[in-house]
Amino acid sequence: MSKDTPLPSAEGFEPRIVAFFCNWCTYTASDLAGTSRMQYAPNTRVIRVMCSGRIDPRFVLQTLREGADGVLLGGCRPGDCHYQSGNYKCLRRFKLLKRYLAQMGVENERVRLEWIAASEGDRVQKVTNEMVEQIRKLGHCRLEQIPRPETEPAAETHDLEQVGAGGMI
Amino acid sequence: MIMHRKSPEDQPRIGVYVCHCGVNIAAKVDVEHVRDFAASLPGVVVSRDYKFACSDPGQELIQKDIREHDLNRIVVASCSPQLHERTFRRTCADAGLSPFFFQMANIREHVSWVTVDPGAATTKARALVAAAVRRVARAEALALRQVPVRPEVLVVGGGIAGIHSALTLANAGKKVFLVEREPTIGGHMAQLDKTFPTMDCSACILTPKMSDVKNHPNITMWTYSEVDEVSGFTGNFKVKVRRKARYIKEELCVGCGDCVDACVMKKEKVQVPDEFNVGLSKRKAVYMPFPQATPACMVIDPKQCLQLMKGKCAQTCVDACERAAVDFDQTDEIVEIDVGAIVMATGFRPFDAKRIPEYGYGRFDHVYTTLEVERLVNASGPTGGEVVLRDGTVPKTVGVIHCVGSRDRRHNAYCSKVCCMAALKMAHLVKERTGAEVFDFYVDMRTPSKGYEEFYDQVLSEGVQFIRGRVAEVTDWAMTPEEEGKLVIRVEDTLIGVARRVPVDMVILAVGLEPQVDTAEMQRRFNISCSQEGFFLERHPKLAPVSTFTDGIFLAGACQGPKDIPEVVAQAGAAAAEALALVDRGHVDIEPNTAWIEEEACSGCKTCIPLCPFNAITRDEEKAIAVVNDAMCKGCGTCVAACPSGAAQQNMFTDEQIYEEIEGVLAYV
Amino acid sequence: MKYLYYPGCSLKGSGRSYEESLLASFKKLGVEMHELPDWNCCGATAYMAVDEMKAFALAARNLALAERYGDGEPVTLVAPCNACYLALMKVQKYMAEYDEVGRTISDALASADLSYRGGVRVRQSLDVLLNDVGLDLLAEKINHPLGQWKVACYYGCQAVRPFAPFDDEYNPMSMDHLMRSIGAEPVDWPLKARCCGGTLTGTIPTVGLRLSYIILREAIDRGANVVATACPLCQFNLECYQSQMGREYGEDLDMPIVYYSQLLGQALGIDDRSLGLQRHFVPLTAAAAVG
Amino acid sequence: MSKPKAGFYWCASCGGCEESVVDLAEDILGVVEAIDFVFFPVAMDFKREDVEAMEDGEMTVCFINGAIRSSEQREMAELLRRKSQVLIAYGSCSYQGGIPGLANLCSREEIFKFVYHDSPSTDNPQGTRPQVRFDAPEGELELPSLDKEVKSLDQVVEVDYYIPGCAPPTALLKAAVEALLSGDMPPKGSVIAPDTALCDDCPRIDTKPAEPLITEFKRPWQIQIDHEKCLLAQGLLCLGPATRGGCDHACIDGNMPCSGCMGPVSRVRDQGAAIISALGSLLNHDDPDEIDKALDGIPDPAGTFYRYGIPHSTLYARCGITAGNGES
Amino acid sequence: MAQRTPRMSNLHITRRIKYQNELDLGFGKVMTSIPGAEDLLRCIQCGTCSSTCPLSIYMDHTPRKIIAMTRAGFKDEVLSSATIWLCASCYSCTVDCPKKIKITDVMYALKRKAIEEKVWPRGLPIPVLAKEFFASVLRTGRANEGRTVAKVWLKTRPLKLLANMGLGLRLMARGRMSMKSERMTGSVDQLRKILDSVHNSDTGHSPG
Ligand SMILES: Cc1cc2nc3c(=O)[nH]c(=O)nc-3n(C[C@H](O)[C@H](O)[C@H](O)COP(=O)(O)OP(=O)(O)OC[C@H]3O[C@@H](n4cnc5c(N)ncnc54)[C@H](O)[C@@H]3O)c2cc1C
Ligand SMILES: Cc1cc2nc3c(=O)[nH]c(=O)nc-3n(C[C@H](O)[C@H](O)[C@H](O)COP(=O)(O)OP(=O)(O)OC[C@H]3O[C@@H](n4cnc5c(N)ncnc54)[C@H](O)[C@@H]3O)c2cc1C
Ligand code: SF4
Ligand code: SF4
Ligand code: SF4
Ligand code: SF4
Ligand code: SF4
Ligand code: SF4
Ligand code: SF4
Ligand code: SF4
Repeated sequence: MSKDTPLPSAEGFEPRIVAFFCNWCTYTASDLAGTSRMQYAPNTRVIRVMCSGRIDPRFVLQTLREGADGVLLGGCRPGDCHYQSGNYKCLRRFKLLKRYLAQMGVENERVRLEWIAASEGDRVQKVTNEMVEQIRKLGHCRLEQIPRPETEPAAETHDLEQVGAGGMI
Repeated sequence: MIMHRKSPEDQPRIGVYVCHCGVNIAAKVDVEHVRDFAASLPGVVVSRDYKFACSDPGQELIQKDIREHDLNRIVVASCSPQLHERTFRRTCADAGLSPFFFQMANIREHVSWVTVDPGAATTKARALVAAAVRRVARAEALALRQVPVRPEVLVVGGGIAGIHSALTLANAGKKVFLVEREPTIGGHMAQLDKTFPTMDCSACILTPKMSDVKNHPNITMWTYSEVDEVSGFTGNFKVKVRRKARYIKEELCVGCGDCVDACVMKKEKVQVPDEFNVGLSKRKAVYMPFPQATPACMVIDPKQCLQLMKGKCAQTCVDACERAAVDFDQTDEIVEIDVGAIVMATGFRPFDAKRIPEYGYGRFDHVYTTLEVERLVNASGPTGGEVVLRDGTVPKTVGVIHCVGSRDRRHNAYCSKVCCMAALKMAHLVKERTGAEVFDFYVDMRTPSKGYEEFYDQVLSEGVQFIRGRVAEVTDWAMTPEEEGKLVIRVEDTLIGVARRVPVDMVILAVGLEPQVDTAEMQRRFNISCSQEGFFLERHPKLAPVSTFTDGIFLAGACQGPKDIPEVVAQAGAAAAEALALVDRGHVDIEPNTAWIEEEACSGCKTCIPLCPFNAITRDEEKAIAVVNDAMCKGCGTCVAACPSGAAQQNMFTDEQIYEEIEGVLAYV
Repeated sequence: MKYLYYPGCSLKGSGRSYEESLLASFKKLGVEMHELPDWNCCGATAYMAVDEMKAFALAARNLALAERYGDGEPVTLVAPCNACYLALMKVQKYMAEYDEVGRTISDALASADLSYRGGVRVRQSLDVLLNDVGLDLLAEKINHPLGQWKVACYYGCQAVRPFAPFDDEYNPMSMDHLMRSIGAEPVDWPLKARCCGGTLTGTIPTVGLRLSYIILREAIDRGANVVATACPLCQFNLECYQSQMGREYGEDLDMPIVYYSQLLGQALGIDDRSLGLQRHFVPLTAAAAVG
Repeated sequence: MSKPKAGFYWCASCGGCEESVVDLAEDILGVVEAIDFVFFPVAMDFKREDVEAMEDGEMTVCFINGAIRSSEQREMAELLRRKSQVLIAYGSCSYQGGIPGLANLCSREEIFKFVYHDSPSTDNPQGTRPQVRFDAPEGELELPSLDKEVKSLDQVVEVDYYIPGCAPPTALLKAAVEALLSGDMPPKGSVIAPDTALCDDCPRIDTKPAEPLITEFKRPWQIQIDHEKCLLAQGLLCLGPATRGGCDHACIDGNMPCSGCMGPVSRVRDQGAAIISALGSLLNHDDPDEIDKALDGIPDPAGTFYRYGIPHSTLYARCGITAGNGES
Repeated sequence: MAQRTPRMSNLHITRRIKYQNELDLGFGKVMTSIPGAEDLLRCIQCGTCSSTCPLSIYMDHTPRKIIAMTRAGFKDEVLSSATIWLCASCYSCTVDCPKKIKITDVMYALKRKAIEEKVWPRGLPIPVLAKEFFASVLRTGRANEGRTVAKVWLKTRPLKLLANMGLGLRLMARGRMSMKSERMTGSVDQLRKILDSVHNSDTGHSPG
């Protein structure tokens, strides 16, 4: 267990993010980011699964429980799944999970699903940096502050089309 | 056979090898530190760093340790598993250890190459090593599955790449299916006039190969056909091919052309631009792309033929054909084939010069692309080999512009590799045919292959004027009387450092090479990847340049990236050899990362059954539980994640292994 | 249709007739234009050269005001002057793309209790006419088609470069379509978006004048009898220095340089005075008689 | 041979668990015959002092139902743990926090505020709140204090066995008592109930189609519920696939979907996540908007999927509470 | 111009060399930190910018050369070059550059650097114009073209002012120019605050 892991001090806080990437697209993309020497924040640790359909909500919860500050899920773009539709299954679970997480006070930015095609090394870079930046702002994931004031079960806004579009400002 | 064995009785004895990869890793990651850190992890018996783990001595070191220290688990922290997982698994297997007791930590692609700060890189590497060590402790002994491989090979695309691959395979005694979308094989090479650098006539070297394909007993050639669907996996692909209706019976047609003469579309204005001549001439509804087309068989264009569109035509073609080969009742036919390997040879598409409006293509009549001029200078082309402009005149001054659509971040950032040489070829040919003054506007001259620089040297000596500068604009805006009525090329002569305006009669745009329009669709259909610029992605640019990330599918020719004919042919040969190596062996080993269901734990809730994309899960009605057919399971793990009873499990990706990895990556401070 | 309108300094000064004719035409077309209250100078060209951040700040304040005006609703801010259009587009884009610009400008706005969150759509008036009002409606409202005009549509640089999403940066056509819809005949010419010299006419006149002259010359050579512009600076350069150009190049130049909106206004039956035509040096009417 | 001594105590509970003992009906006589109840505040007049007077480990077994939220409950749990050889968490509240555990979604202050001030039925003009100490004419009174959060029994003391259910099925109680008496107990930490999910013995399983069966979620009052057909297939949120069996499908027989009171099976770490995964996978929509629309039919996911187990859930367990020593 | 036969006497033979220590080698890199100039080092010297630029024919160094010189550290030559002041901000180069280098922004940045280092060509009214313009904006929130231009000429080339009087008067007569300033409807204080904030920020891209 990571219980012995000291929490980073508030200043100099470096988020710890665990990424679950599917083997075919997103993991390949992060390899491509590597072979293209795209530099990005060192805060993520990638766990490879064969398909985003393998990503069990329990992994996400366990990851947060073990002290991660963010979880990034990555799969093939809609229509590109190596196993046809694992990414859709992932998306549906994810949307439901996010509603629960919102109720538990886990900020929206902490758990993110991205479709990243094998050729999009630059998106691995962009998404990672963006997420690290966002979570740096949020600070450490302090679930120990539960119970929290009621949170509206925020509607999840992570749409297939919107993924990656990156809203303005 | 898969053994579902829980963790072995014996305690894990783990060996960890931290690779320097020369300086690729060691320059960023403190490998000694990671090595020492690994040594402190539970279960680790040996921990070493090594310069090149994948080298022979590196592998021998691991094997020696396995024997001497009785290691039963191996972790190599090095590059991506996509690259060397197989290498090290084999290392383990050769030392008598089940290859699945091996785990890789990716500290190169995911760490040293992407991290700025060495401290952070080392920390990240430690985390990944910790995770791998914890994960491997939970590894189980599994056996590879062996599946028989079908001996047939499918080649998709009948350009020079596909032709060469098909012939190589067929000559090795394998049955080949060659599927070509157009009515004839030949691809772009068939459209070329002469080929650099030797300037041999393209048709002369290509046509014999085309007829070899047609006549080879081992090759089934299907033109005017497309692959609709691919399923299965390496060694056992099932492919559905759509043979589009030609409306001509291929087995009867002898290509005599009587039907074409008879076709009612006599007037040019009802005819359509001829694809083969890049729109420089017109064709009727029934046509053959070019005289040497293979097969020498007509085709009727359903978007053009009056009978097919409106159901109303005198059908003069039918009457004209003595062999009664015209058949308006033909419909698309779907053929299913089984093949062991697939070679993709779908080629390229020339850059659409209209996308650079400042060059005036499509706006000014006398702006051409190199491909169009290939047809113009060709003796069997629309002008019988005369270089005459659209207004019938012979150009006296010609400008050739390089890098059209290439090396341009607004379009394609890459260099198209063949267009410098193609431009030089045009300069040479046009000068030779017309005696015109030729200006060649280049950015950098790229002539790096055998005989290419020599060709450049020759063109230089022929008196072509070379101006180093990328053209800003081709315009009809005249500043001087001499410019009136001409196309003016505005450019900076960068070697001299002044702006110039060069009036010419004809402009030739050396268009770049782009991925085929439907590459994304093909990528999906064949389940392979594309690189950033949209060409099919090879497994490794140097070490596996013809393999894809999908086992059993190989790449040949310009579909993988811009290249010229010598390179295309070399690659096509390589792809054929790889395919041959696969189908000739007769079987493939398949990773046993399949799912299985724990009988006692399954409640028979049926959640998993509809989720399997390959219908691998069925319900055993007697036991009222779900069962995975592991021959059909491809190991996506969707059912595993969804099972609300924890009854479905996946070999190599068990819940426990992933939980260990989660805890491992987080326990790094 | 309702828009927020940013006139910019020129449309209140040398370019008055642009404002007059544009607002009159829009009114006739049933489009409401509300002038952005309390707007300030956009900080265009000259200023960028001296202090870019301040130029950005000036432009951004207008966007902030517009966003606040919208009160949560999406706002479209119409900037008919090319320079203003570019300045507003540029700050919007750079705030989003460059952290440093975004941060500095946001802080500066915050110091005055303002903020800008990217909620304003900046558009050129040509874009609105073509794509919102639409040629169909125009065709309906035109009651005095202008058959006598052969128009050289002159867009200038900054309407189509480098940010404009509504037209081609090499061969823009929106004004050409507009002119055709009012019955005039646009001439096909290659210098539609070539630089008129901008402020160089004032600062380095030999060069500036020549640039303007080249444009005028080509328009004449291509058979135009009027030049329509979309930018007060272009209009000023081409018209007000015409006699100087004539002297310099020994030619009699007598080309009316008007705003496209003035021609549009005429076609909509608006009287010349309301379109500010009396403000021009080369009278439109005279040339028409000749043409 | 003297009869084994047993205790039965309630903490934060509704009384349903006691009812379940009464539900043993005539079997209760057998129990009473075999066991000597030495502490059973609901039924018999023993006092805390009586327990304190016992030797440590004097009771063979003690059943505790209800969750732990007050100082008194904690003290009693600790006391009873000392005095008994086998401690059994009885019922969902004791096992995983149960319905009282849902209070953990709000802060203590919010709860006070609502109960003593804001609730529509409250009439408390002085704004009085209960105090731990209170000076009454009779002298100083002391009340138990309310903990910051609700815990399951095993988050406070070590627990030997669990009997799940809200309330626990009598059959399980009977089986536990029999096992105790015969000395044939499963390994420590076990949940005394079958280890397959409810669908396993649900009478409706044959009517459950093997296809992505959910297009929208409905509440029971919104539809005319078919008595035969799988409830999930009717769009009702049946947690049966993720819930341990052993309840004899009582809710299903009552034409009500399973709400998950028996907790997850032993291999599942988190019941809520398991059902989120299963339901999410089976949702028959690919379009993000459609998915959202369907999910709007679950207004309170935390309360729905973790109705009986918030304190034991993976996420909540990071709140600094020990995870408990049980299976999950 | 007729070509004169060169004679030894009018052949200008000069020795030209640039020593490494005369360069500012980090100049190009420094410039890339300026928003818009980040891609400067990617230039492939293709010359598209120069050939599309309507002003390059007047420039002492073509835009391409300016990029090359900036990159190579020819800082003095670049900053004292007429080129940067001839750039009319037409953005042709920026949209045509195959490497997506925002040359116009680079030109702006170089102008600012030149002003900062006080090396702009003397007599060139541009910095004065900008200053006057700034003053006008600070006073009223808006620019008054007439006043600004008049003042600039007054300060730089009084004769020019006279020469252009006629034009000014004609414009005034047509209501296109006024010495009376347009003003913002609100107070300029808010605007001042904003500009002060930028002034005090540490962007390093404001010459201050
Ligand atoms: C103007 C020009 C001049 C050139 N001159 C020379 C030269 O002188 N010397 C030289 O060495 N190289 C030259 N080249 C390069 C040369 O043309 C290419 O290297 C070569 O043609 C590539 O061959 P290929 O088989 O990979 O692709 P292609 O020739 O493009 O063939 C691909 C084939 O696949 C078919 N196809 C595509 N998609 C599908 C599908 N989905 N299903 C079935 N079939 C499909 C296509 O119809 C086509 O027949 C020139 C290129 C150009 C543009
Ligand atoms: C300085 C330099 C840097 C380079 N960097 C790169 C790079 O970064 N990326 C890249 O892709 N390429 C690079 N290259 C090119 C690359 O090195 C070659 O493409 C590659 O090594 C060629 O491999 P080869 O097997 O054909 O020839 P070689 O590596 O030359 O191998 C030929 C072998 O044959 C043996 N041999 C020769 N004659 C006989 C004989 N008669 N009998 C038996 N054995 C014989 C030789 O001893 C030798 O071992 C670089 C080349 C140089 C010079
Ligand atoms: S390629 Fe991989 S294994 Fe080989 S040396 Fe490099 S990192 Fe090590
Ligand atoms: S279809 Fe008949 S007429 Fe036409 S080419 Fe074939 S054989 Fe000849
Ligand atoms: S090969 Fe030559 S013309 Fe083609 S992109 Fe490369 S440099 Fe340009
Ligand atoms: S792992 Fe994937 S392929 Fe295998 S049975 Fe499960 S769902 Fe089907
Ligand atoms: S989801 Fe799990 S419990 Fe349900 S049928 Fe499948 S394997 Fe059995
Ligand atoms: S989902 Fe519910 S109703 Fe359906 S079979 Fe399972 S337990 Fe029974
Ligand atoms: S156009 Fe761009 S790449 Fe070409 S010389 Fe100019 S700045 Fe360099
Ligand atoms: S922006 Fe400047 S440098 Fe670029 S083309 Fe225009 S005038 Fe020339």
